[in-house]
Amino acid sequence: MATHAATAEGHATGAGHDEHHKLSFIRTYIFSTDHKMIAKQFLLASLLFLLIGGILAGLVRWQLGFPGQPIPFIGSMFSDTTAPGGIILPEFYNSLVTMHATFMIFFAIMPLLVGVWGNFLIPLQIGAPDMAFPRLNTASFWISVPAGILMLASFFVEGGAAGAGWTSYAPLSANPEYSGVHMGQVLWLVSLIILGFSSLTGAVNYITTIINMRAPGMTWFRMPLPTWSLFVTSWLLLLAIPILTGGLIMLLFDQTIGTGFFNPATDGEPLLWQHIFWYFGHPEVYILILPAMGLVSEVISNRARKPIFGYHAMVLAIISIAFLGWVVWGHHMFQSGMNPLLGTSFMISTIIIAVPSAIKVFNWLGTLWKGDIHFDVPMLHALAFVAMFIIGGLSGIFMASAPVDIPIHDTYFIVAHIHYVLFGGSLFGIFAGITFWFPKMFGRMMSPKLGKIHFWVTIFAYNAVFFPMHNLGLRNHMRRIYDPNSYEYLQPLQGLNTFISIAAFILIAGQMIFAFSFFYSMFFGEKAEQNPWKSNTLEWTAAGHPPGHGNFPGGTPHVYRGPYEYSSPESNEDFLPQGVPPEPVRRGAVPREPGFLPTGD
Amino acid sequence: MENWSWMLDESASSVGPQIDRLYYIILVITGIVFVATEVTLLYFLFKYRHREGHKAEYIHGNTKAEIIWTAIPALIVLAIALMSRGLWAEIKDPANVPADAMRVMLEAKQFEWNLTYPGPDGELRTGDDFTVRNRLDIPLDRPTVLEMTSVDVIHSFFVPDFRLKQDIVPGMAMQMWFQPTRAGVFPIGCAELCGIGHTRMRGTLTVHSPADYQAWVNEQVQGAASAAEPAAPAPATQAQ
Amino acid sequence: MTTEAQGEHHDPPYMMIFAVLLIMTMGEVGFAFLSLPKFWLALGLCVMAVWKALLVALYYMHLRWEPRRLWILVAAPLPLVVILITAVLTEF
Amino acid sequence: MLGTSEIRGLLASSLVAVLLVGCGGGDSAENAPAATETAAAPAENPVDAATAGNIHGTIKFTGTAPKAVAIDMADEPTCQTATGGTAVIEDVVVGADGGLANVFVYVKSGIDPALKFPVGPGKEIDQQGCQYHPHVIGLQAGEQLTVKNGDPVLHNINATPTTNRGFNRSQPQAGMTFETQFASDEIMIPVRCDVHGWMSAYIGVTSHPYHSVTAADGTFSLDRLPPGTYTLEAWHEKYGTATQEVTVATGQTAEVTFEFDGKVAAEVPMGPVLLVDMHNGTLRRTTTLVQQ
Amino acid sequence: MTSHATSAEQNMMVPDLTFEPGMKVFNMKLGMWVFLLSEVMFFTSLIGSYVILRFAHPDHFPEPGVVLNVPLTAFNTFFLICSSVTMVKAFAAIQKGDQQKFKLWLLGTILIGAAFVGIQAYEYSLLVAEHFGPSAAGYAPVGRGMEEGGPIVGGPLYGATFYTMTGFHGAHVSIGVLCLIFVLIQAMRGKYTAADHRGVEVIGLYWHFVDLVWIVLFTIVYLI
Repeated sequence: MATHAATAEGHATGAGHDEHHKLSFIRTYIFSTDHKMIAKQFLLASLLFLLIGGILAGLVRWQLGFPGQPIPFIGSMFSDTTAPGGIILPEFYNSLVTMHATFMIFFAIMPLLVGVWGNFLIPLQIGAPDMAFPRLNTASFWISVPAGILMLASFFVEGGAAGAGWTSYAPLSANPEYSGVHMGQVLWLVSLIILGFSSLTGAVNYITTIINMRAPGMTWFRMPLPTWSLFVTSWLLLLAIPILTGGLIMLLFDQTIGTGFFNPATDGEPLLWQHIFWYFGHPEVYILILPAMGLVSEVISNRARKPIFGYHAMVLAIISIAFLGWVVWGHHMFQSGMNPLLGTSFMISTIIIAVPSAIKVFNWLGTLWKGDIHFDVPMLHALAFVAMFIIGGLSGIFMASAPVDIPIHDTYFIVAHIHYVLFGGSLFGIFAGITFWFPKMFGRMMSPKLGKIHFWVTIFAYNAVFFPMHNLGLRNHMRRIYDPNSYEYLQPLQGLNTFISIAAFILIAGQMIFAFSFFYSMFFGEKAEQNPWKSNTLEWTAAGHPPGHGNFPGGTPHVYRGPYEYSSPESNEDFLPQGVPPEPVRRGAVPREPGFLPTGD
Repeated sequence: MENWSWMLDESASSVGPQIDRLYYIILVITGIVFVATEVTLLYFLFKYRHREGHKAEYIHGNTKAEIIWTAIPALIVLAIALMSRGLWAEIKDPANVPADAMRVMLEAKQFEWNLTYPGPDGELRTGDDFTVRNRLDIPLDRPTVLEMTSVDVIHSFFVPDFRLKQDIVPGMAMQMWFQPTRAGVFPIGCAELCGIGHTRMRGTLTVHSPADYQAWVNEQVQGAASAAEPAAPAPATQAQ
Repeated sequence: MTTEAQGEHHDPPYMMIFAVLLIMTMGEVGFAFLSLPKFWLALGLCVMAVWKALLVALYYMHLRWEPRRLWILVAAPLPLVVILITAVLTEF
Repeated sequence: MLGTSEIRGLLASSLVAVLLVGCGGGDSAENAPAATETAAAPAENPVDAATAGNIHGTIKFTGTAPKAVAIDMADEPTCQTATGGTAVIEDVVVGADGGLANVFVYVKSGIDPALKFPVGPGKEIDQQGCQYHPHVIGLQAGEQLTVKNGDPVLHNINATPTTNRGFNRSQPQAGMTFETQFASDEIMIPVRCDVHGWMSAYIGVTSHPYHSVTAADGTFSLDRLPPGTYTLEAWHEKYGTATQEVTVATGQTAEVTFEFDGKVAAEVPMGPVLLVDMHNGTLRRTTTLVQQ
Repeated sequence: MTSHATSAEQNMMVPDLTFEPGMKVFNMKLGMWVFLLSEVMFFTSLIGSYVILRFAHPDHFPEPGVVLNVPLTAFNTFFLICSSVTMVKAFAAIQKGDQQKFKLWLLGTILIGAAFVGIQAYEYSLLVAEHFGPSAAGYAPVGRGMEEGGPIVGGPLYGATFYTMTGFHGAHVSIGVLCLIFVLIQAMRGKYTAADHRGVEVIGLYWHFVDLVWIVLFTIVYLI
């Protein structure tokens, strides 16, 4: 036992301690092996892609809000094959829709949640000096860079970017004759295959680190919830991404060397692609929400100065969501011609997944109950997450019921639902995370004033954009149609579409406040104290903002209690960090009401 | 907003009212949950906002509460699932396709719906079949079965007023049946992205009274017959 | 508990496993060309393949001597594999 | 902490990337080489007008013409109104005196390859009333083709050549145009609108200016040929091709008559067309190549 | 798990434990196992597609031995199993600190692995010469194979799935050979000792996994 522990330590900490001396610029900022720097690289890169995705969304909304009118200001910059004179062509519109989703899902939300917080928080929260494989971690970021470049480049190749939807249903995506896009689709596929490697290396790293490198005393049930959710998310990544990679490779072969996996002309099965895609795609949905849930749990518990309500239930809910997430993929395919009996089993498993989600919401409410709620910017975003996730979760029940899914499938109801989960959920979670851990990342506080303006603009504009989409869906407005006015019954909805578009432009403009605040605070923000949020978790005990290579210069910290001991009677203050040893003489037993689950000790 | 409503438009097919009923049940349940949770959230935010000298209570959880709020949602969603299950089977189970239905062949291609009707003999795949483009005309008195195929990509046949939607996968023969409940003209759309012309892949579904339907068939058959026999070119062909 | 330490005590029967794998491979090839119904042929071959794969995992990959936790970890994706293939197979 | 210089670099590069995406990219560069090629072509006709002769001719239709098939434009009311509901499929258009219209006639061989002709002034194909005008069009390699949408509805124009580079572009609004050209000769390039299944047109590309499309009365003319013997070919989308030898004497006009008897050709040289076999619902990809 | 087993006091009593006991195997090995799990899913997506396509279109897939050369591949399978044995032998040798034997067995593994790839490439070249390729273009009437005397039996899905699965397996073997060469170079420099030979164990895991995949592939592609 002792030998093994020594080897493990020697291996893991070796990378950290040996490099304490001054490193060159390139090793510090570009090819750094420091997990905190890699997190920042992911942060900047994915915020850039978030912006690009937002611009694409703006163009989509322009076409829907003002169909057939030239794009103002920048309209003349477009080429003849995309938007001659600023008038968006249908093929370009298809590319816009596809690439908006692709950038947002694969290049913005996923790295923002997993790449940024997985890298930044995991070692700090579990008390590890760095990741288990620091160099693999560097590779994880730098593999994703060419993927992003290829995806961007696909706008400039002949035929334009991929235009078969982010789901790339074959055979539209398998045969250039059907979509008019060949090179763009090939680049889309290659880029996602490469990006898969990046996610995979990240997942291997996170899982190994969390399993093997927790500080003494950091037992499974003393792990902070962001780490827990990232651990579970990593498993989803690890096991879902390769499935997609396999499918992408087959689709790539269909597109390039003429195999016929998904091409009915050669007896291939288009439905097989859908199964493979959604077998990845559904866990992917949870990849995009679970880390945000973890971040939000941390912020809510901290800002309500109260232990998280039902810590064990929260962990179990995360795990059961992940497990159930593997058996529900078919609910994306109710109307696809899938075997109806298979549909029934998928419907039941899907509808059951509402339960752990409900548990999480109730536990957040329970955490707020009798709390001492501080409305700081991270807390506002976290509360918005809860409020919006309720809407997104409830609208999901409509689709889970297969018969009700018939009229609303592939309409704007779905668009509303996914944006309530992905924007209202993930993105508010990300904002909560960035504003909460910004002091740890950059040593300065983000401006609370700008943060609040940004928050209120965002929450109002966001609801003005996406809530009416439910109504569009109920009025049978199909998704991904270029010109709703070509259907007579959709013409009365044009006013609503225009309203949504204007709100969307306000929403996008509102994000510029965040961008400004982010970069301004990075250089000119108020200097942050050691533990500005009076948090319990280990990252705030590490000296330095951010801590240097090796994270915990005083040696690996020891952990004595759970992460959410706020307002504990054991402490005179309203928080009790995980790493503070218990006083030699206890203050007496902690009073507990009967029936309360003990947590964290 | 004048078009705002949580209500669905009136349905025109036999399964419509059942789907709508399920929709309204879910709408009421989720509506109650929505209001209850959001109001609780806002109430807590107001009640337990930070005040000087106030300290949060040290509560880790409550097993009883956890069990209650696990069990109740579980029972509700299971009830929804069970209700949905029966209706789903009724709509989609191939065994439930009515035997006396009129059968129409639908062939989807980029970007049109081609519908082949049984001619006067009432049988498909016989010499008197006729094909029309983007028009589905059916009689009111009997169910219709669509035998659907696609020749290129996946299309989705969508009739909002009938609560009908079915993807048509190339290489697969798909069936869908429905029974109209009132006469009228209804829009048909394509709900699955199918390429450049996706937005214009539409048609109309006309439900005739039985007599009108017969008249329409006769009109179509005569038109097809006269088109088939060679004749002198009409003067209009010189339009160049 | 480490494998390094374990290796001293157990000397895994590498050559014996090799012989078993070899014989089973020959058996498989022979079995494949028997005139049995396709179903039994496929079933028999699958059982043999899974058995061989298990032998490799247990002995050559030393899973037999690993802690129980690693077993659980390694078994994690197997249900997912089964779910995917069986569910999609019912489709066709 | 990030270095200031690094952040500046990141910001600058992000801005550039955003602007690039904003532009939406495209293949404006792709047209450039073709344009220079056009410019390099000689401005003057190398054929001596004093000695040149002409070919005039008629395509006669001797069989019984099939009755024109009316197009049901009910789901495109704009076109329905524009055509007054009288639009028909233009595959066989026979004039009052038996002339066959929409036949592409061109000199297949006999032109001295050393002659370099100036590129023609360009032609236009208009989508009007959900039909192509003209239905058959002749172009010289490198000659500019202007594609225009005269309808206030969405059209896409999908050309599927075999040797040339095809295009599939949509034009959602009335008055939209774009220019394109074909680099090498090809008989014939089919053109379809995917949104309106009945719309079709054909483009013939030759490396010289000696091509013509018959008018409603079946007549055509090829002017200013150097004296010599030529192989003339007439192409019809349904009846296939017919060839004749013609000798043009100095300063003379040769008269030619082709006859089509109404027998549908087994093979018509044209690029790939996606056809739907209405009877068994399978997709057939026809590629009948030019036999040269 | 260990949530109740360790109290704060107990933790302070065992100060030599630098990390909470997670998997009780070293990081690299755990990482490799975790990575192999993702490989399981990758091959599942390829093999699963094959199983499903074959189940849906049995007429595309000829009887064993009709198109593919079973004896040649059986011989190749024997090779790969041999390479697994040499790999464990190398591992056993370095466990005992026998550097000479370790390097020899390692070299043997590399040679046999390379031979496997070589034989597979040879097999491909034979098949391509018989016009059995991955593309659907070589098959005349869809689903029926070439009836006009061509050597291809079965449908286009056969070639597509065959080349994709065996090709990606071959790529894995090739990567394994490259890694083994790297390990051999490290071994020449004396990096591995009886006390610390983690690299050998980890690359061994990968190598055996590739062998394991081939066992499954050989059965379902060549024999069923």
